[in-house]
Amino acid sequence: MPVNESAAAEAEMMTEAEMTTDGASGAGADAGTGTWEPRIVAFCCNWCSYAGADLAGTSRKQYPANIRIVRVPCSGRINPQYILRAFQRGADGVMVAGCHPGDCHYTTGNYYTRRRFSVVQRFLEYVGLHPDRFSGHWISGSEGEKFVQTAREFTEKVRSLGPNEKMRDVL
Amino acid sequence: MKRIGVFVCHCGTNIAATVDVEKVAESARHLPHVVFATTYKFMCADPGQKLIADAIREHALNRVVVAACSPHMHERTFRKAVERAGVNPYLMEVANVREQCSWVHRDKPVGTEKAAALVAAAVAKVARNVPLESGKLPVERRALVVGGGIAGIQAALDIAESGYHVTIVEREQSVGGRMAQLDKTFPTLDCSSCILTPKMVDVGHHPMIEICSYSEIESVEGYVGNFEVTIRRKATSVDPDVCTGCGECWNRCPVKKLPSSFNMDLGHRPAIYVDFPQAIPNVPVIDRANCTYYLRDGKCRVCEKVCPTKAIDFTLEDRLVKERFGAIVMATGFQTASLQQYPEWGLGTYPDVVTGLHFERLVSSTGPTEGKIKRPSDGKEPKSVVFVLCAGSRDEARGRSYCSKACCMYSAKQAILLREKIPQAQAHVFYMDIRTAGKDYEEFYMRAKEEYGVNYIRGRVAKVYPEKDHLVVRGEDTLLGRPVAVEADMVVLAAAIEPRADAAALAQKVGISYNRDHFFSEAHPKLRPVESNTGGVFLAGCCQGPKDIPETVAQASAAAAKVVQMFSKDALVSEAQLASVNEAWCIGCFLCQPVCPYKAIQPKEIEERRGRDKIKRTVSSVNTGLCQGCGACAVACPSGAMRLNGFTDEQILAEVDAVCL
Amino acid sequence: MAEKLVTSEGLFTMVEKLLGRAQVTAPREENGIAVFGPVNSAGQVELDGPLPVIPEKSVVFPQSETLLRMDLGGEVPKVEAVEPEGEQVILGVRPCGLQAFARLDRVFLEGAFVDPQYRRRRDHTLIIALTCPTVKRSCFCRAFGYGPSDGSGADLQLTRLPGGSFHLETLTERGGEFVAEMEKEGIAGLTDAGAEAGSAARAEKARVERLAERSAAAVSTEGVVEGLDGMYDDPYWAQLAERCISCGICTYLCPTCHCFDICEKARGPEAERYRCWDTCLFSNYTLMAGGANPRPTVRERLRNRLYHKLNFFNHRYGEFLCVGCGRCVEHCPTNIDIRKVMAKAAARSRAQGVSVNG
Amino acid sequence: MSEAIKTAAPVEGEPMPAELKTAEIPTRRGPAPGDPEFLGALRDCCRSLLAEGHVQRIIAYRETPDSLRPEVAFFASPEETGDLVWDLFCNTNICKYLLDYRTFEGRIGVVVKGCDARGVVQLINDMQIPRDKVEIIGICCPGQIDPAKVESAAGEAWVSRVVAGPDSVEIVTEEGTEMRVPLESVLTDRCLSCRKPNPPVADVVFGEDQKGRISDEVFEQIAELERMSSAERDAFWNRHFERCIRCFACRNVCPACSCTKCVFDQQEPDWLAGERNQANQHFFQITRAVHVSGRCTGCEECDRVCPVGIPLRLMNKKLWKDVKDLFDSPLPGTKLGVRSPLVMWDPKDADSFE
Repeated sequence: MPVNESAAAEAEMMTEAEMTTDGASGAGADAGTGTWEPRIVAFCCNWCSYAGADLAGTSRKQYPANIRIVRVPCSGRINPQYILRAFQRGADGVMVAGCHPGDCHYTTGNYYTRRRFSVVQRFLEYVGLHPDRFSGHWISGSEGEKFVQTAREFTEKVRSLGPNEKMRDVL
Repeated sequence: MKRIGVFVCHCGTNIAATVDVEKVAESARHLPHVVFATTYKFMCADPGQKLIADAIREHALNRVVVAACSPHMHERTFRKAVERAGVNPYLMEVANVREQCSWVHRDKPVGTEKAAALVAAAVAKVARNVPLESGKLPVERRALVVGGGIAGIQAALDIAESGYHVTIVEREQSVGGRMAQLDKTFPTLDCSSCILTPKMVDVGHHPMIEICSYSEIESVEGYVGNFEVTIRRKATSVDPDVCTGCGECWNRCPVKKLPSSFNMDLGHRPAIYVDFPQAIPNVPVIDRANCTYYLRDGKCRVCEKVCPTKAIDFTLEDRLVKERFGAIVMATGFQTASLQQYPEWGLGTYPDVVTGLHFERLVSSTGPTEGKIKRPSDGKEPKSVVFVLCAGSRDEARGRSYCSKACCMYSAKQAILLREKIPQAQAHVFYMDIRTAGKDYEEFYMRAKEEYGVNYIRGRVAKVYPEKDHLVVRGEDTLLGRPVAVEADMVVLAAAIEPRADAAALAQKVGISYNRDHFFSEAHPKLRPVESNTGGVFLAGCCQGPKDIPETVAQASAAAAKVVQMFSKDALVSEAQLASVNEAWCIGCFLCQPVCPYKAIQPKEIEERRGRDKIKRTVSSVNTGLCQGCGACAVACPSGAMRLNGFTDEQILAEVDAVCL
Repeated sequence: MAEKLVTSEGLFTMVEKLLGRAQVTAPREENGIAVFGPVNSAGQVELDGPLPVIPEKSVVFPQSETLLRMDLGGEVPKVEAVEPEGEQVILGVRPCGLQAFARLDRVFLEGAFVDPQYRRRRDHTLIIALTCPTVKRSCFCRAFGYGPSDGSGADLQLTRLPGGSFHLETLTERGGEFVAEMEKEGIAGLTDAGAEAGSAARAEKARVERLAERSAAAVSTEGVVEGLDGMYDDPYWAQLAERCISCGICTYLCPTCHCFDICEKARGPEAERYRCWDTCLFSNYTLMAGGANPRPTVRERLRNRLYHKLNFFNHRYGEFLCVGCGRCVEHCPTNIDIRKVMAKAAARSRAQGVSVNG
Repeated sequence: MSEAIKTAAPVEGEPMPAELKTAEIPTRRGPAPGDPEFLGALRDCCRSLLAEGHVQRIIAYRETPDSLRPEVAFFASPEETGDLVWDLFCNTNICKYLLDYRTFEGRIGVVVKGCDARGVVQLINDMQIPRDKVEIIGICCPGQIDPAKVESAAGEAWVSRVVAGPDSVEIVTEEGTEMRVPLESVLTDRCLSCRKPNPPVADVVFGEDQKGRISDEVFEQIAELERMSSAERDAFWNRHFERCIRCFACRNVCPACSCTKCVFDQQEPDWLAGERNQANQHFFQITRAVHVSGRCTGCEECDRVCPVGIPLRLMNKKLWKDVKDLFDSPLPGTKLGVRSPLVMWDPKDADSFE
């Protein structure tokens, strides 16, 4: 049985003082303030982008709490219908993130992602979704900072657009 | 009945400082199917894992969510923990409330709310999880090595030394490959055959190694651990069990002047031949296309008559041998580019324009000139030799963008050998850049320049043309910024290293991918450099990309280690989160097939009830030995008949719904 | 009852007035297609167009409507019924639409269970009919014993007169109240119809009835029910089904098809129950948990629809559920024609009659 | 019929992925529609195909009393072909019926226009039916007439028959009156911008290649939509999607929709809810269009059958335009052996990600 006390204890020793102080304060959606906060769903591939988000965490970089990550094995697993579903259920913005082209853990998955979303992204705009509400990013496991920057910029863009009504199907 | 338990970890204060863990647990208690929720200081520690196991028993939990650090940290830990308590390991999900929450959001109410949402998403997902089982694949503990060059020899020896049987399939009469053709090796100037021959003898005598020379791969079926390979054993006309390799036949064969491919066609061989004197196996083959017996209806028969052991059998035919292997090492090596796209250099037009490999044979004591450097046109000793680097390499416009990597060094070596053998000869090297990344390489290059006075000219060669009894090499010296013309008795082109002409066809047979230059693709450029995309197929040597001998040997040993690692297990455990087909929904459009990087999707005929009739139709099926669980197929499938277990549409949608609430 | 004359502008003003106090549904044109749908301004109303593709039924039986709201988050689940709200006016209902309302009334309002949603909508809907301005070849109302000028079932009936004005006939008390209200508002262009207008209206009605007469010879209901009684296992259905693509056009455009599905949508602890149109042509219609389907192929599904229109309903209610509007005839992508089915059934009935008598 | 249009022998070939056939057998020609010999030759061709056992079924059209609406018919024997018809009212794309013959033992002949033939090829490329199981009887199509346009031109009079000339048509009413209108005024919308009226693949072809009508109207409309603001586009599509009654006719006629269990019919996962609201209409419309992108043959049958006039072609053609511009692939259904560009990739593909 693995004994993980030491790893856990080590983690505990990182005190709040070590946390970086830069970054926007993560105001959550409706966090008791009554003000509107955008809801953002980010589909991240397990090997690169999710790891990039993890790195942002281990480096204690702050980004808005509006981002909620859904983990998928590969960006090639992201069905465009998931994007539609997120908007239906109330997302104000949706992000898709995968390994940089050429770096896919499964070699070629993100090449299909790139093709598929080149088409889908244009089409979503065409049917009247605001272009700033959907975006795709290549974020590697070492790009914690890029994840943070992307999260911040995307959240601010979506915030400036206000709540999404297109396709929204909430009670 | 789904009974979900939620376990929220404090991670000391790592989570608890910015997330109100009690509140997260409390909110989880109101989620559908959740019957138990608690918090603990360190869930990953032994007491934490025990707490989970106890709760599973006490509350009859059949699904578990652990809200803790990233699944990359402890997903495996918690899967094992629930498995020990009798719950299928895939009925556990991790909510990443540390990396994605407590460490990145300082505001406690905000972090707490998001943590609760992430837990809700994990609960929604785990409610749709189904138990998954890892498949166990038996392993045939025999390895196939394709190619008997130094890469194949090294891999075979390493595997065989670990106690596993190896078959080497070599296309030519003998193993040895390119290295056998070389004279000396850089940067030590060791004699190539002196260091190679003992290894050839080792493979030839090793009880665990079988050499199928003069043979090729016909087809490969099956998957990791269980390949079924058909080998074409070309008819040699010589019974290897009887032949002693005495040499009577090839010495007496009346057809003597056939071009010797081992000598790059610079020398000759008879119709019954061995590639070179140290050939392993030392059993000749008859070149039927040029043998009088086959050309003139059974005439000649000299070899048959002179053979003391009656080993000649003209009636032998190609045999297809089917064998089972658990792993395959691809070590098919390289050829040098024909440079047809570069008519201005005159390779093939002017006999004294040769490639580096030709030069190796001309400088080798086993070569057609017995080591005396003579130019091919008239056998004169060259007094000036121009070496042209990047001949066909690093030229995107003409189809090859890559660097052939070994040329800088072997050209320096050849220039040194020239200067050693013909001290009065001049050596000029046209180059774009000199790349000497390797131990003692830069020093070697400096020796060529300083000690041996090799003249390095930075610039491309524009044209080679004959003038009187010599050649003129025209180019530009880009350092001096002026055109140069050099008179040369010989021009040696460091022709680009490229995969064997039939590499792509072979890759298709074996089921591995290759890049646009037809080099075989490694599974990951950094972390899995000797594995192919296809489980159980490994790569060694220049078939994967240009490299020199030490690198090739290192890669071959690495590939061997991977094979041995595989063979050391009782059975291979396949991933549990793999694709599977809902056959009722699959319409057999096979849009899933091209997107699979592992060639794991194959057609399968099924029988189905249609009213009172039984019909047959073709659907997709997933080979779990090959599938790696990326899920590309599931998205390519328009109807969702292809599902990725562990990340099904239902599971992902449930998560999406939950995080959007 | 009262007869009025209203100019186009007068009708426009009336619609504008109505918009403030009720949901108005009327024929509109969208991308070259006439549909019944809600209008926001009187300018959208298009009374001269062809028979609208989307039928009138959506006013009393919407494509989807919420039935219940639920909150399951608390200790005790909260459930409340949702009632349709407000007043509705449907303008430009064709006689076939009126006939369809009458059929739907029997389904939703007769018997032990009265559908509350339908009841509420029906009670709060004012129906202003329109004499068909023309009769298409696909129309076969005459086969069902009424014609393109038959306003029965409406509160009011408009007839377009050659000069462009409308003849407005009050048919019910409620219609009368509406007219009175409008008069009180002082609608310019709304006057009592003189004898001349009355006779012009009668002439117009006679004209369209004559147009409808053309179909009477081709389509008849004679023997249809009886013929179908003996045709249930006829190979004809398989032949017809071979062509059917199993879409929902005929049922969703049908003014009397009224099947619905009851679904729920949940968002966390809150949820709604709603019903929405469904069609027997879809493979999911009779699909049961576990995968069994008593109507496994298009043959059974198409047959069910045609029997429902031409036989089953007659056995239960004594009348056809088809009203001869011709929408399914006109819009079927593969030209399946219910009139040919009727002819086939009638021929079968005649053949049976001969054999019985002979 | 003349020797010239006898069918070639069935092509050998195995319909499995790696071996998709790309070579095409040479085709034979017959007279063109409009030629007095045409219908006789077509019937002869179909009759002999059945009689000689080259095919066991022919999918084509049959005359009905309503001359504007011939019906799809399935001919199993040579005797039945007497009322087989092909005229300018054969609007229905019959290629989709091939799916009903997936397990049929025997060969099927299909009488197809250019647009229908692309559908047949797409079904072959999507491995729904092997090439050698289909006898493609192609017709170089001069354009099809919209019965609704004819009826509207005739006003209150009922149309008895329509005689088509090269540039105009004569409409004869039941009362016997005649009127002549330009052909273009009664052609279907899709035919007015049809660039590919000839079957790209066929075993027998009737008529010489037609030029088609080079109209950029659809692409101009798309460009206009692209120039609009996001809010304007939103309003545009909301207005159209609102009318969708979810009859699924667009899907059911589509040669690129060959799933037996469509995502819209699945309960688990619950992709599409029954509720008719904009969210669900959008999900349906967008998903349908995206699913067929890269495989949509541009036949516009969906647009034709939509009873509520949703301009589906403005979606399909937009997707096609982008796919073509981005990945430089041929129009689906114009070449055998071509798979969707969305299951392929190129290292130099355009990248819309950041």
